[in-house]
Amino acid sequence: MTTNILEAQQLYFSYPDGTQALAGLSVTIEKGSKVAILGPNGTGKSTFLLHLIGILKPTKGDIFFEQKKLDYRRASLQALRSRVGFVFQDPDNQLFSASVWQEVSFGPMNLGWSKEKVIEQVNLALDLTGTAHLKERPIHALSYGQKKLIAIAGVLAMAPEVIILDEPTASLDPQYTNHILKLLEEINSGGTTVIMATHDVDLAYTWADTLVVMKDGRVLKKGQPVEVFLDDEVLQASSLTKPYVLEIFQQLQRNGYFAEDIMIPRSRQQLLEIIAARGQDLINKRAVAY
Amino acid sequence: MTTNILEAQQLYFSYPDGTQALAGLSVTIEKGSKVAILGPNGTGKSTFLLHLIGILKPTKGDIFFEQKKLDYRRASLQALRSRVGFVFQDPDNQLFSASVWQEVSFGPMNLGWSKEKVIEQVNLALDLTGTAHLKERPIHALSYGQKKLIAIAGVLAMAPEVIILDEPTASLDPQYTNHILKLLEEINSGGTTVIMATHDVDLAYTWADTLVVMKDGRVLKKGQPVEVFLDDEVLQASSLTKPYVLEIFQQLQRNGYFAEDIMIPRSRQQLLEIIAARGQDLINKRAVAY
Amino acid sequence: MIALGLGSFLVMPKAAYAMHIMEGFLPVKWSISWYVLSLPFLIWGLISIQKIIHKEPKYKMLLGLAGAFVFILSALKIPSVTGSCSHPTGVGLGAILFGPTAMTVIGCIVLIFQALLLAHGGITTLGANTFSMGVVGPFASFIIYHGLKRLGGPQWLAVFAAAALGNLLTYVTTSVQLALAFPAATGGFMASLTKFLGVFALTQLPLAISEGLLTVFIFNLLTSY
Amino acid sequence: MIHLDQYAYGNALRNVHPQEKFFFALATMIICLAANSFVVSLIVILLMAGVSILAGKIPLRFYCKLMLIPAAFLLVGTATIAINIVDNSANLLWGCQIFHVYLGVTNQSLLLAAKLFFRAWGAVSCLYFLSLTTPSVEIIAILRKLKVPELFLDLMSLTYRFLFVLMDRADNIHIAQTVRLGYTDIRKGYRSLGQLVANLFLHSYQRSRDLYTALEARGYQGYFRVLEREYRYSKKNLCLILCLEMLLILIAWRYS
Repeated sequence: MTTNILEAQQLYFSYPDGTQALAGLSVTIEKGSKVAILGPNGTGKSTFLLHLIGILKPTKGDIFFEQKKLDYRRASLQALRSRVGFVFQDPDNQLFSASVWQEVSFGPMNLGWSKEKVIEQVNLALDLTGTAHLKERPIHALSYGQKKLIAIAGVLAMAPEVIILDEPTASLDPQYTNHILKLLEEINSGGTTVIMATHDVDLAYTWADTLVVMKDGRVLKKGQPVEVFLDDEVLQASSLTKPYVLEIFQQLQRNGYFAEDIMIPRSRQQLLEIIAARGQDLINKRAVAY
Repeated sequence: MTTNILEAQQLYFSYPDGTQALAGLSVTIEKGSKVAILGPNGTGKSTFLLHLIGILKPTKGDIFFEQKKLDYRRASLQALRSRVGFVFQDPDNQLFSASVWQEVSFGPMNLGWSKEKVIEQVNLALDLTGTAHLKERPIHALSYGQKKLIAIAGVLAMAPEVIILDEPTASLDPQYTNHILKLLEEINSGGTTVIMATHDVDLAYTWADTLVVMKDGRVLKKGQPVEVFLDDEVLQASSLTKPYVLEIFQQLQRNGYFAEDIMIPRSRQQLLEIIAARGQDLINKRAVAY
Repeated sequence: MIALGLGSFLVMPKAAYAMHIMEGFLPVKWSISWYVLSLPFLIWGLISIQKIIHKEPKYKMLLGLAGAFVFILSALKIPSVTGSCSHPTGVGLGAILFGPTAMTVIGCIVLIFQALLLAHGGITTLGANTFSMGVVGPFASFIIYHGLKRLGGPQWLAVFAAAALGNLLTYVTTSVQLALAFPAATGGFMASLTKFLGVFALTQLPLAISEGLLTVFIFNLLTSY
Repeated sequence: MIHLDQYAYGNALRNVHPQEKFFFALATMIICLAANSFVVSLIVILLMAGVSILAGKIPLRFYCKLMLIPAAFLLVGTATIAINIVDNSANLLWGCQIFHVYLGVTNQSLLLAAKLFFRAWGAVSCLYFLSLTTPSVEIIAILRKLKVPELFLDLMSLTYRFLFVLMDRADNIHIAQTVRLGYTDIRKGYRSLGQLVANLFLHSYQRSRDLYTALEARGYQGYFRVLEREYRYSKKNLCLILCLEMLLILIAWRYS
């Protein structure tokens, strides 16, 4: 039961200074998926994401939300944005209020919900992001990672069906990175479609279920992580490196270290586990041999 | 011939709001070394770095530059800063000029060099960082990675003997990360001491020749990368993860995959190479067996 | 993180060169009078801003940021010609960049936060301070700037005069306000004004020149971008 | 300033209804101003110091430092009022002649100046009470209740929020310039500071556009509609405040 929730058809877009950022980009996003959009800086990832919520309007081409073409009228844009949330890379650009509580309530209030519903949703979002203890703190006293979480909470409080994040883990230390990845996992398992732009191949490989590789304002390839990263042509054309988990696994497999039909590991954890299992295996064999 | 170029003795520092950031930090930095300072956010890494160039003054303790105690007089600070360069994490917070040329020439101009010397140094720094083609461009038209390179060029143009970088690769895509690491390698091989703060253990493990692990405003351990990361107690106390290269290598070695006396790999490249060599080995053995 | 404790140069003010009339300094009568006099300008400012926002919604964010910008500007330390350090008023630069009516509103907001966060100025003297910093200063700067340009004066001179005189006239107004509230026993308002002008002129003249110079610097850079 | 703001969020009276604190500070300030008497001013200074330090748990040392900030303006301002040009040297407490002008302090002028000195200090202690115990966010909420135009309040919120963002940036650039020797003499200082301000302005402009985009994405419709925190009035506090103010008015009436 995969239905497309968002679709872009032949998007073209140029910035006022003449740079062409999108050049015939087409892609479909399935409902409930975890999509990572990959590509080095300057391939139009952010530009594309801003098209998905109608902040930028393509010079040519169309956006579809639930198979319905976006017509860029005020009401349609509002309807779209009430169901698709967007988290910007720099939280200081997104947080406008001095108080955490006010900040997170801004989106829900704009949706015209009752006060009770707003309070409920704000509390839900704060709990989900693990920031309930920051409720009374002013934004300017928060760390970068905390600001990032509040920016996400502000979007989650609107109960979006799709959440789009631009480089959600940039500049974060490993603890916050893990926290945010877990949070996105949780949101996704609740049925929300999650789309993120990133240039971290290791993260994308482990986290996403669908990868979209962009190059020069177009989609070079879309597919499952393993499938995409096994395609050396795509990697070369987009100058992406291979995730280390996959590369080391492949080298070991070329050495004949694993069985032919073994599941390709998707995370460091999995890789270490299959190596450990193989070690156990060898010990057992040796035990039999003696 | 290792002489200490910088030394911190029993540094204590508290911010005006009462947070104690340094609590008896002592460490020596050898001339010509590549030092990575590791530790999660909030352990005082940045605070310590700011002490090294006299921006912050310890409430107790001393800084020594070339065995000479820093006395915080105007002239001494100037002398120190003309020989120790500092690159901040966020280039957007560091670059203030309209054009690349202006920005990079700022430091050299302040050193009171002749016009010819300034031009020569600026060109040298631009060449070294591979940004000569950006010379005429306005800063705001640069990408994040390019800005980072210009920030480094602005410091290099002052021909410092020590260069300190706070999180030099945060938010950069793999291409720029590699570019900057290579650049730092090159600078270091020319005799410049390079110190960086980072929370990327993989990077620190591969790049540095000396690691300084910080915790709660103190140095927990200083040593060579392999030595530090094999010390599980230190890793646990500082909640650092093990570099994947080392962890996967160790797991394979526990399986008996490598000879006991094999060199511990320091980079992904080295790990892949020894795995490949082992594969070749197996093929050769098999060939002999038949 | 870094900025957490530094504020190294945006520090707590040492109010030796205090420019706003401090809390509680004006009698009730004068506090109210200056509020009443400032109010029409504030309303005028708000209406003119509202009109622009109606056409260009982004303008609201710009003015909000402008408020923060002016606040920071007025907290910067500039080295003065006499060697001491002082804060610019930002009145001249603000009036040229954002226009005098908008500056009344921005000025008033900045004054509120200066009172609440820096104990600079006050609530009861907000009306009086808004009148000097948000009305007289900006309008004078604006008129001087455009007047000099119309007369064919060079750009730098117009900027310098607008910023320096804007700064100075702000303090002349402050002196007038103090003299009105505290006329001398003999000689009345004029004698008192001479006293206050005397005290302020000594400290303020070099600062006005400093601000003028700095503003020229800033303006040249802004036009070169 | 970082301190004042930090205490506003972290003091022991943080959860008291902001309107109660606002009313208490303002009413006391007005009484202090209107009474213009030594006794009332002194009582107000002690009262506000007591409430701030004992109830608000503001450290004594910090509070004393704060009280000294306005001292300079106060001294210059009141001295200017105390010293006058006089024609007859009759009822002078102190005087001196500079060129042909005779400057002097009279009984009257000294009394006026001294009253002013304490009155202003009393008012300042009321202002401190407010800013030490009530975050700016709550003060904006009170102004909303007082029907201050929405546009003005929105601009206030933005200014307050971005003041800290710009301050961080200004600080960082200043350090970056310092370590590259940008402030080693006055000429360089001007050049560096000019670049800093110009950059800060352009940055503000860029940020305002990015912010608009981000708010649009969250359904911004022209006003910042947000949920404000709700507080409960305390009957005890209200009674206490009313009694205190009545008492002050009585004392003021008795002594002026």
